[in-house]
This record gives sequence, C-alpha cells and structure tokens, in this order.
Amino acid sequence: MSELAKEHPRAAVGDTGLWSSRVARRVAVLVVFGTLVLVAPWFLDAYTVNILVRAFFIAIVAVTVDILWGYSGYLTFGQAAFFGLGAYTLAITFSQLGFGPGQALLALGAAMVLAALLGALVGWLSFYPGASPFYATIISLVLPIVLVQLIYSGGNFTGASSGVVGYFSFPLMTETWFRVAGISMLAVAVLAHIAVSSDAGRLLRALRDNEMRCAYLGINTAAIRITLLTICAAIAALAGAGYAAFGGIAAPENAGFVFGTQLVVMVALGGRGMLTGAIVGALSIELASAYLSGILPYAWELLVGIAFVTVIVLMPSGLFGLLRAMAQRWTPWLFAPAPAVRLGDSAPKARESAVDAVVLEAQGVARSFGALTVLSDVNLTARRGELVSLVGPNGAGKTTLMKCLADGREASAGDIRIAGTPIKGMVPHRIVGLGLGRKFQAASVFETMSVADCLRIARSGRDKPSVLRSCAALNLPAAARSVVEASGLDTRFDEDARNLSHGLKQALELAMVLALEPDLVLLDEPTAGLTRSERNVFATILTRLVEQDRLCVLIVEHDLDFVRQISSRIVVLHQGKLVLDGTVEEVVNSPLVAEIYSGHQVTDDPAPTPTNTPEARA
Amino acid sequence: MGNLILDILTTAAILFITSAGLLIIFGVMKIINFAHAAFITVGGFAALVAHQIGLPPLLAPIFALIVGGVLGAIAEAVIVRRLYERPLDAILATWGLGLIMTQLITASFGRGVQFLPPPISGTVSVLGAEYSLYRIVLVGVAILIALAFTALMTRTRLGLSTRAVIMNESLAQGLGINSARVRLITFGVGCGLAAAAGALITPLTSLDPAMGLPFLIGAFMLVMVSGGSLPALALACLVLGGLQAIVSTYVGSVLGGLTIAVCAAVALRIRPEGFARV
Amino acid sequence: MTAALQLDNVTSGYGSAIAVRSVSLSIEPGEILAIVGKNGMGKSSLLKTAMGFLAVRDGRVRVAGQDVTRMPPHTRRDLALAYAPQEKTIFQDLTVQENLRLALPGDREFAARFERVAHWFPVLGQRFHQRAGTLSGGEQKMLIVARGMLTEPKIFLLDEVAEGLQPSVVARLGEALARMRADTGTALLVVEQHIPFVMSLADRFAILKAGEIVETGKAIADNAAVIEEHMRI
Amino acid sequence: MKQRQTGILLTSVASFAMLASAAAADTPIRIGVPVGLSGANSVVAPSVVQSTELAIEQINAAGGVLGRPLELVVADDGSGAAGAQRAFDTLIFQRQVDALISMQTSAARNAGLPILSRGNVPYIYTSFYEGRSCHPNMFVNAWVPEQQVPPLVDHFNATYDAQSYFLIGSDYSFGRGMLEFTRAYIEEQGGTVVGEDYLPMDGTDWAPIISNLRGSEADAIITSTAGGAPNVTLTRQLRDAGIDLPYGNLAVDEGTAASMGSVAEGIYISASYVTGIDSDTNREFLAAMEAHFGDELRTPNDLSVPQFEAVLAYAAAAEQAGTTDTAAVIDALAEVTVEGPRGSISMSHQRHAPLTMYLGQVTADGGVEVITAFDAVDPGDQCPDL
Repeated sequence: MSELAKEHPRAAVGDTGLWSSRVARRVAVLVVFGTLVLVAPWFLDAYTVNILVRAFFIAIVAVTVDILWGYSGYLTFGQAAFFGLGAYTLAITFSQLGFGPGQALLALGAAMVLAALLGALVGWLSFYPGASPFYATIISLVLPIVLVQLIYSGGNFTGASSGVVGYFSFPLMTETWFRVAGISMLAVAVLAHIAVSSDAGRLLRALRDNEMRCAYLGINTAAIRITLLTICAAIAALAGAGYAAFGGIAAPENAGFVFGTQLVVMVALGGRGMLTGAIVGALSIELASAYLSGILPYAWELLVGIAFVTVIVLMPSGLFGLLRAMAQRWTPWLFAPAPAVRLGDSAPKARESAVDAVVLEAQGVARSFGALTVLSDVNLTARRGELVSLVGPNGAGKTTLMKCLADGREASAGDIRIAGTPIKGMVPHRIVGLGLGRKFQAASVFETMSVADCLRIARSGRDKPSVLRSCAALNLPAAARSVVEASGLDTRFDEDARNLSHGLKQALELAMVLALEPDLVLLDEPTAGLTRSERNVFATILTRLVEQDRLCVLIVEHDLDFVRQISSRIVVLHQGKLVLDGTVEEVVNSPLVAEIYSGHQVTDDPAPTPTNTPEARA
Repeated sequence: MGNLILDILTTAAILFITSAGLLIIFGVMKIINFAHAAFITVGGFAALVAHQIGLPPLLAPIFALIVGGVLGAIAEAVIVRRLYERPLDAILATWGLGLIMTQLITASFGRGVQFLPPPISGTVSVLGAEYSLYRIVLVGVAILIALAFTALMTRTRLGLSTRAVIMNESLAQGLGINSARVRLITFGVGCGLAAAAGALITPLTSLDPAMGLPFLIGAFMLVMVSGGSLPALALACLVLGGLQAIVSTYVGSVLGGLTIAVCAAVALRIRPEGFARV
Repeated sequence: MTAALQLDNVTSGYGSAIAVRSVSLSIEPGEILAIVGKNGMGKSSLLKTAMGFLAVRDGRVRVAGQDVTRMPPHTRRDLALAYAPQEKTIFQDLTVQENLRLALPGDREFAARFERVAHWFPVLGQRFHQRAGTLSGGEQKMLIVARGMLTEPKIFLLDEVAEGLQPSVVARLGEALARMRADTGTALLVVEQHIPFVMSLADRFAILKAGEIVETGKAIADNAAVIEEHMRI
Repeated sequence: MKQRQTGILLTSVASFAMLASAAAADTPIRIGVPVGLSGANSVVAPSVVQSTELAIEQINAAGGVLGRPLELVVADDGSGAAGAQRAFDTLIFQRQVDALISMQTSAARNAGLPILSRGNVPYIYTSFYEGRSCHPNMFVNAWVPEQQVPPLVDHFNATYDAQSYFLIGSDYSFGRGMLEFTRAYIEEQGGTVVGEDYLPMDGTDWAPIISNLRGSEADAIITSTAGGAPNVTLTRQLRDAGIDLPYGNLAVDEGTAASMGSVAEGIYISASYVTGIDSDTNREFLAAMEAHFGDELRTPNDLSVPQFEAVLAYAAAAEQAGTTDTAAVIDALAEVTVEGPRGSISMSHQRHAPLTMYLGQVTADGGVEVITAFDAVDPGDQCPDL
C-alpha cells in the first residue's frame, strides 16, 4: 500500500506542464475574439451592429440551453421564460422606479433572484427520482405558456400583449452596447467552458449518458439538475435583462414558447453539446433571419423547418459538429491532447472499528407485480468479509432481490437494513451513501466519457469536485485501483468507454463501484460473456476484496465452478423463495439443487428430501 | 347548472377528440408527436377541400382521417422511423415537421381565416338549457371514437398485433409480427385521428394555418397524465376538462385556460403514474 | 438435401460483448439437435442469433437454404421457422386464445389448427379465454410450445421449455414434439438443461462452451456423463 | 437630467448618420413601411401595402415631394415585437428611410419606438388601437376607443333601450383596452356591465363565457377580440348557441364579415371607413385602386385607407416644411390637413385625428349597411404632454 503511494505521489491540483499550455492556447483564442468584439463596431454598419447586439444576448441564452440540453440531456423549451422574466423585471423596474444606478442594480439582482426561484420551482416539478425526461420537457413547454398568459393578464403593469415600453435605460451608444453585449457573451461562454470542462461539469455529461448509473454512484441527480436549472435560469434572466435594457422593450414573445423552440433550433443547427456550436448557431440564425426573413418572409420559416429536421435526423451533432469532425480529421494538430492522467491513491475512508460487522439484514422481503409474486419472504444476512453467491434458475428472482436491496422503493414488503439503517422508501443514491455499491448485469458505464472520467465521476461523492478546475490526477482507493491495474484499464485512461471491450467495460464498472469505497457490493452476473482468463482475473480480484479489504460481496452467478472458487456462502433462490443458504459444500452436494437444476418441481417444503433422487442421475 | 354540466361534458369531449391521436402514438411508440397540432390543421383544411369538391359534410372527417393517415404514414417512413432510439430527438424532428407542414398549408391555402358552413347548426334543449346542438353531437362522436378504437384494439387482428407490440415487442417479432409495420400503421392512425379531430372542430372554430396549436398543450398534458391508456385519457379529459369549465365559469376564462396544464403538472409531480392505474 | 437450418461460422453479440463465436451447425429436416452447456455459455444467444435478434457480425444464417442473415426476426415465420423463447415469454395480459392467434398471420386456419394442437394440451382449450398470466408455470410453458406447433413449422427452436416443469408435463411435451416431428418432418433445435427430456428426444448433441461449439455428434448421446458434466450448474 | 442627456446623445448620433443620406437633391425620399407580412397581421397587410403603393405612385405622378420622388421600402415585422425591432433596424439604419408609416400591432409599434428614438425619423401610425401611445416622433391618424365606442353604445341605448351589457374580449392590449373604455362609457351613460370575460388570444372554446352570458340576462353584447380566428370562432359559437341579442363587434371589418357569410348578419360595427362612403374622393380612390391592381386588388378597409392618407399627410407636411428634416416635418404634420377617402383628416389633436365615424350593420349578404354617420368625433385626451 505505502509502496504504491510512493510510486504515485498524490499530485497537487492544477500544477504546470501541459495544463498551462492548454490555458495559454485558450487565453490566446479569447484575446483574439475579445479584440474582434472591441474593434468590430468600427467596421460594421449600424444595422449589423444593432442586429448583433440582440444576437449576443440571445446567444447567451442559447449557451444555457446547450448546457441544459446538449450537456445534461434535458431538452428544454423553457429558457425563453427565464429570458423573458429577466427582460420584464428590468423593464418594469425602470418604468416603475425610473432609471438610475440603484434601480439598475436592483433590476439585475431581482431578475436573477426571481429567475433562480422560478428555476428552482420548475426544477422541483420536473426532476425527481424516476421522473420521465418527456415529462420534464413538457413542463418546460408549459412554463413559457403560463408565464406569457400571466404577462397578458398583467394589465398596465406588464403592458399585456404590447409589452413594457417607454422607460429610460442605460445611456450607451449602440457601439458601446455592442462591446458590452459581446464581451458579456464571451464571458458567459468562457465561464460555461470552464464549468463544463471542470470536475463538476463532467457530472452533467454523466447525467446525460446514464442517469441510473449516476444514482447508483451515490449522486443526487435531481439535486444537480435542479441546481443547474437554477443557475441557467439566472443567467438567462441576465441576458433577458440586457436585451430589454438595450432594446427598450420587454415583449411577451421574448418569454414565449416560440422563442423557446427557436433557441433549441439554434443550438441543434449549431451543434448541441458544444458551446461554440450554440453560439455560432444563435449568431448565424439571428443574422441570417435579419437579412433573409425580410427578403423571404414566406419561405424563411419553411427553410428553417427543413434544415432543422434534416439536421436532427441526419447529423445530430449539428453543423459545427460536422465542421469540427472535419477539422479533427484534416488538422489534428489543432486539437491539444488531454493532459496525461496520473493515478494516485485516495485517502482511505475511516472505517468503524467493528470488525466484520453485519452490513446487510433482510427480513421477509417480498416483491409482487399486481397478482404476480416474484419474490416472497426472503431472509438474508451478510457481514463484512463474506462473499455470498446467489444462484438459482432463470426467473428465480435473483435480479429482483438485488433490485430490492439497492432501491428502497422496490420491495413490496419486508424490512431491509444496510449497515443497520432501514432503507424502506429510500432512493438509490441515499442507499449508496450508506455504503452500498451496485454493479449491473449489462455493463453500465458512461459511454461517451473517457475511462478516467468515468472513474472520476465515481469519486465525485468522496472528493468534492471543483466547478472551476479539472484535475489531472485520478485518486482511487486501493480496491478500485487494483481492478484498474489488473485489468489493464490503466493503459487506456483516455479511451472513451464505448470503445472498450465487453470485459473491460465490466472491469471499469466494477472499478467505478469500488471507487465508492462501499462496504457491501452487489454484482449481477459480472462474468457473463467474459473469456476464461478474464474470469480468472475477476476471481482473484473478488477474493482479494473480500479477504483483504473485508468487503461484503453479494453476487448473482450462474457458473458454479466460478461460484465454488470464490464463495464463502451460497444462497439458492427458486421460484421467488430462498430455498437454501449454506456453505459451498452444503449447497453443491445438496440433492435439492440438483433437483432444481435438472428440472423437477420442487415441493413447497424447502427441506431437501434425500430419497427423491432424479432418475436421470441414477 | 344544466349549462355547466353540458359545458363540462362537451369540453371533455372536445379535449378527448383532439388528444386521442396523440395518445395512440404515445401509447404504442412511446414517442410524443409534436406535429400533432399541424395534423389537426391538416384535418381542418382537408374538410375545406372535401367541401370544395362537394363531399357531403358527414364524410369530411373520414376524408380528413385518410389524408392525415397517409401523410402520417409517410412521415413515419421518412423521418420518425430513424429516431426510435432517440425519443427526445423525435420530439424535435416532429416539431420541425409541424413547422414545415404549417408553412406548406399557408403557402397553399393562404394566411387568412377561412370559413366552412357548419353541417349542423342550431340549438337543442337539454337539461333545461338551450345548448348548441353541434357540441352535443361531439359528445357522441367522442364516445364513438372511444368505442371504435377499443373495438379496433380488441376485436381486430391489427389491434391484437398492436397490443402485442406494446407489451413485448421482441416477443411479437419472434412470432412473426412485423413491428415496423405496426408502428407505421399506428403513427398513421394517430395522425389520421388528429386530422379527423381537426375536421370535427372546424364547425366550432375558424380555419387557419395555426388552428391546431391551441389544442397542443392540453393534449400533451392529458396524454402525459393518462400514461398512454385510453380509459385513463377519457377520465383525465372529464376531470381536468371539467375543472377547466368550472374555473372558466366561476373565476375567469383566462385562468380556465391554464387549468389543465397547471393541474396536470402538479398531479404528475405528486402522483407520477397520473390517471393511469386509477 | 437442403438443411432446415444452417449456421456458417456465425459470430454475434450484444454491443461489445461476443456471445456466439464462429459457430457452424446444420440441422436436416426432421432432425432433432440438442444444444447443451452451462448457463451463460451462449445457448440462448445462439437461438436469438438464428432468429435475427442478435446482429450477426460474421458468417451466414440460412433457413431452408435461404440466406436470412440480415433479415429482421419477423420474416422467419414466412419461412416456417418457429421459436419458443426462454422463461415465461407470453403476453401475460392477453387471453390464451389471443396468445395463440398471434402465432398465425391470420385467423382463417386458426380453429382447425388449434384442434390438432389442443389434442396434446387440452388444458389450453379449457382456459381458452382466461388471461395467460393466470396460468400456472407449466401451463404457460405448454402455451409457448403450443404456439409454435400451431404454425406447423419446418424448424422449431426451443429454449429451455422443460425448465421447472413436473415430470408428467415434461413427458407430455416430449411426446407432443416427437409426434410432430414424425407427422410433419419438423426439425427441432432444442436448448435444454433438463436431462431426461433432452436424452429422450435428441438425435444429436452439440456442446456449447463460452460461445463456441466444443463437441458435437451422436456419440455423446451414449455418454450421459459427458453431457451431465456440461449441464451442471 | 440624465434622461435628457440620453435623448441629446441619441439624437446627435442619429443626425450624424443622416447627414450622408440627405446629400443629393434628386435622390428619392424613402418611406419605410414595417408591416406584418407574416404573423397575425399577414391577412390585412397586403391591402395596406397596396394602398401605400397607390399613394406613392399618385404623388410621384404629380411631381413628387420637394421635387424628389418617393420610394417605398417595405419590411416584414412578423406582427410582433422581435420582428418589429428587426424591421425598424432595417428601415432606419440599413435602408435609411426618411419617414416611417405603418399599420402594426401594438406590440410591434411599441417595440419599434425605442429604435425610433435612436433613429429619429417622423412616424405615422395608421392602425386603430386602444389609445394613449405617445412618442415625440409619432402621429396617429386612425381611431381610438373614444371615437369608436360611443356611437355603438348610444345606438344600442336609443334603439334597444339596452341598459345591461355583457363584454367579451380576447386577452390582449387591444381587447382589454377597448372594453375598459366601453365599460367606463356604459357606466357613464347610466348603464351597467353585467359580465366581462376574456379568452386567451389563441383560445377557441367560448362555451363557458357563453353559458355565463346566457345566465346574465344582458340586453346587448359588445365584443373586442383579436382579428381573424377569435372573432370568427366567437361569432360562430354565439350564433350556434342561439344568442340573438344586439351584438356590437369592435374588431370586425367588412372583409371578415363578408367571409363569415350569414353568421355575421346583424352585427353592429363602428368604423372610420367603409367602402360605401358616399363621397367623390372615396369613389375616385376605389376606382384608382381597382384600375391599378385589377384582379390582385385587396378590398380597401379601415386599416389600409388610413395608410393611404398618411402618405398624403407626410407629403403635405414635407412640402409645407420645405425639407425632410425630422423636426420640421414633425411640426408640419400637426398642422396639415389632407382630403382622403375618409374625408378631411388632420392629426392636430394631441397627435391624433378627429374622425367621422360610421355606425353600420352587417347585412345578410355580408355587406355593411351604414346606419348613421357621426361627424368629427373627437379622439379625447390621448397625449396631453405633446
């Protein structure tokens, strides 16, 4: 242990080397764009400058749409509502209280606070464990519709359908507005870039890729989504306030769902999941519609519709995604390699003194779907340092039992305690917090993320991820680290998980689960589809986890050779009932087991009847 | 009071008629057809065409059903089919499809409001109140659609195959059921029903390229709370439509217009299975 | 003579996982081939591959000489191939009658054909309009087999149909299948762990291990011990 | 203080921009028309563009203004705020027009006003509206509630002895603004409003409102919906429910009435223009439109005719001022009077115009029969500060 630590000293975050060259490159890009924004008004005509000021504000909201949809996978039409809320807050403040520095601060502050509150409310409505993504999207559609209705009903206060107009605003020249809006957009883009490429930002892509896996890594997905929406709502409101301050009007259509859909169209055409794509999409659509919708008022919407459908169906990564893919192919040198991953050890979790404590107690667990009973009256206890194998024919209820142990909302009856805490009604991420780790039957990893990032996500519960920095080091507990090293994953940290072989994916998922430093690990057929040598590696790892790290492992497995090799205890399930719980020898030599597997009806009496030997075996 | 009861019943009927097509597609394919509103509009204009070519008014909804069905099937084959693995993208693609259809309708029929002579007009005395005959007729039509659809699903071969695909698609495939064909037909039927709804409501509304849009949000929310089941949809229409009518009558129509969306959203948050499995 | 079902060097899998590795096998009309092997060795995957549910990465699948490698699963019915999948693969919420009707492309011949099948499984006739989910485990298995027999297939793929059944039911199933083969020359591909069932039925065996066929031939049938070794959990 | 500075700053910026365009004497004077070619106003917009074209052609044929021809520049405002901002930007900054003359929704007009301040050109608004929109550069030559509502209420009062009214509208500025005034006027005349309800602009089901109307025992109905669909659906559903009370519709025009056929029969309307106005100017105007546009002709209406007259007013004002300079033209606009199809129009009253209002009733064939004309109805206090 200590030797390993010496070989891989824990690296300090954000130290020199590659990191700084990447920063330099980005700062250079930023300086170029910043300068462009500052000098552009001298070269552009007044018309284009005016159009672009509005486009910059809209691009800011488009960035928030991209973060919510492209990065975290929440398709939203609702950002328009927050934009509109910001616009109206400013317009109403200025028209009721007049313009002044105090009012301006008040307006901007109120816009952000109101939008954040509304965002939190909408988030609470949209995201809860088990919420359908459709539902969240539909709510995002309802939000602007309700808001616009309220604006319409607001009489003189909101200006009803005519909007709020005729207030005095910041006394800036259009050129100055251009610079303010342009720099604001760049600032938002830079902040967004830092955030999405930070350790915390990685969580968003993880949510998009596999929300279930996140929940079983102990991540409170609903809380993250609500927080993200709250922040994006506040940013959208700021953009809206800027828009209204420049344009001198807050109109219902600034908050309407048509604008909401236009934002999604911009991001989709530009390229979702790429901040530059969102900005390019927003600016180019705004510019093009300014020039073309005047010339082609009838055909413009038709053209946009056709382009939109084509992009969604044929090139989901958008026009900018296409460009980037081409650039990556022809000019790979433009793309800096990610900094090398350094493997380090995490500080070991403080363990309670009790040696080999009981970590799992299940009493009378049952699960039924309507009239169909899948599991009934299962009693099971397991302690640290034990490897319990769960065997039984197909449909015996093994996976259902696993589900009941890992999700407090699953069991229909019975009492389950993990580390002494009853889990009834508890959602998975909280149960994981009690020390449970669950590996699914089909390898469940984050397909579009690198191996290192998958592991970092798994660690995010223990090492609080930074919103600002991205850490090159990867600190893993010994158990996870041994899996990574034994499987050879440590040579493929930069590889996307989707490119891994089946065996490596299984190993990666196991390493992710172990990175949680669990006391109890549930493994559902971890060796299915593995080669013989992969199985052997797996067996060695499991044995070490149990014997050395004193984990409690509960495993569903078909291969009795494998089960024999690794188990300290075997539990047999048959037709939803626990029929046998004993040592390896007891179970392997039980006639009951032979009976179950060779296909005879088992009587309700779970006690093995030695006389009832199947004819075939005679 | 008689008026209120009739308002509730007829509001529920209109909601049911205008959301049944969306429900069928969602129930079978787990896809939300954002082009639903455009198909309602298609139905309205199909009724106009039917009128212009001299079809009797009773046949207008049937004509609309066929036009919408064919267009829907084409849309499935060209666009939707590629997106079953990406249900959120299917939302976007169907939304884009709706935009295109609306623009094409505008280009062919103009932007103005058109007007179709009503097939049935006048009032009838029910529950002590004079009430629009056509609205009463729509209640019957809604019941008819529900019965016809139930019969289609339970009494026909196609319905059996469709239910099989909903319950277990791969098992159905293993038995030789062409689930791609079932999906094509389902999408066609769903769009056809939306179009028929468009033809059915034109006597109450005007005919313009945006006529379907007002029904969209209500239909979305009702389908979400009913979780894809037709009886649940009928119940949701009655309860939420009834609430809308009551709020409109006693509080105001503007708030009434928000009733369905807000109540459905809150209901789903509190009870995620909604009206399904009541 | 054209094989009823032929696999040439077929490799298939789920995502990045390989389930079936270069498997070649061929079943003559009227022949019964049993595939044995432990759980998780790819037996069910082999049947799924033959059905078209698993994408074939390499090799060819032929049904009655016709290449179906790239054809979707539902097209197999028209080639007189029937499939009885593992576990309780019935439509629980449909009636027994509806479950059976779904096996045929139309309802015209249903009554006549059901009469023939009902001879073997009279209980299905008794429970004709009952929800299939209310049937006992054995009855559900009968439904699965009856459903395939109803199509009067040239080749019938059966995945662990005898699992968890009473001996009398198993015997009944075996008898029905043997009779069908004798009457109509149906070839059977049987994946099974139930030793007496498979021993009484099969002409030939193939042993599958980690997705590969390791032994095949009639000889194994004579050596129960070998088979048993490969069938233990 | 700060506010004034802003104004000065913006004015100086804009006039700098304008110096360039005013240079050559024979360059055309550009008239910018932002209009809803798409969106809610797209139905009526073509007729507005046609009447503008005719006005400009007639003026050019007579030698132009200040010896310079007029040039029409049309921009689509999408009938809403965002489109209007683009359209105003395009016209003022890209096409550098000398004046704006537009029939627009209130939302579009409001969205354009801040840009108007920045660009500082004269602006004539030609759509009837809910009143009290004021801007130093803006004139209005169409009616406001003070002009439209009284003839209708007075007539109901006199003819049907209507004391209790039920008001129905679309939930938007015009709908609420009109009915707000109507309620005040009815109460001022001693009547009562027994019900008032609104449906969202895209609402289609008026049943609960109609049920309430039925229970209210009102003597007459006055409605003010959004044009087009809501107007048609409300009228249909009222008729379908067998309601046959005196029915005044503040939002229907001749064209919509004609398209509704028999359903619209008996509806009372109040307008400043109907095609049947018995004057030589109107007959000449209609003949010229007919001759110019032939089959393409969109029937002139209460929105397109003010647009025609507004072009004449701008021409007269520029001639009187002797320049296209904004300040001078604005001063002159308040003084000139033009003879148009609606009669003599002068935007002399707080930037608004006293108008002759016509009370009419829709006939069975969809036409409008004028019942009474009210001369020079005063727009009331619209912009007391200007």
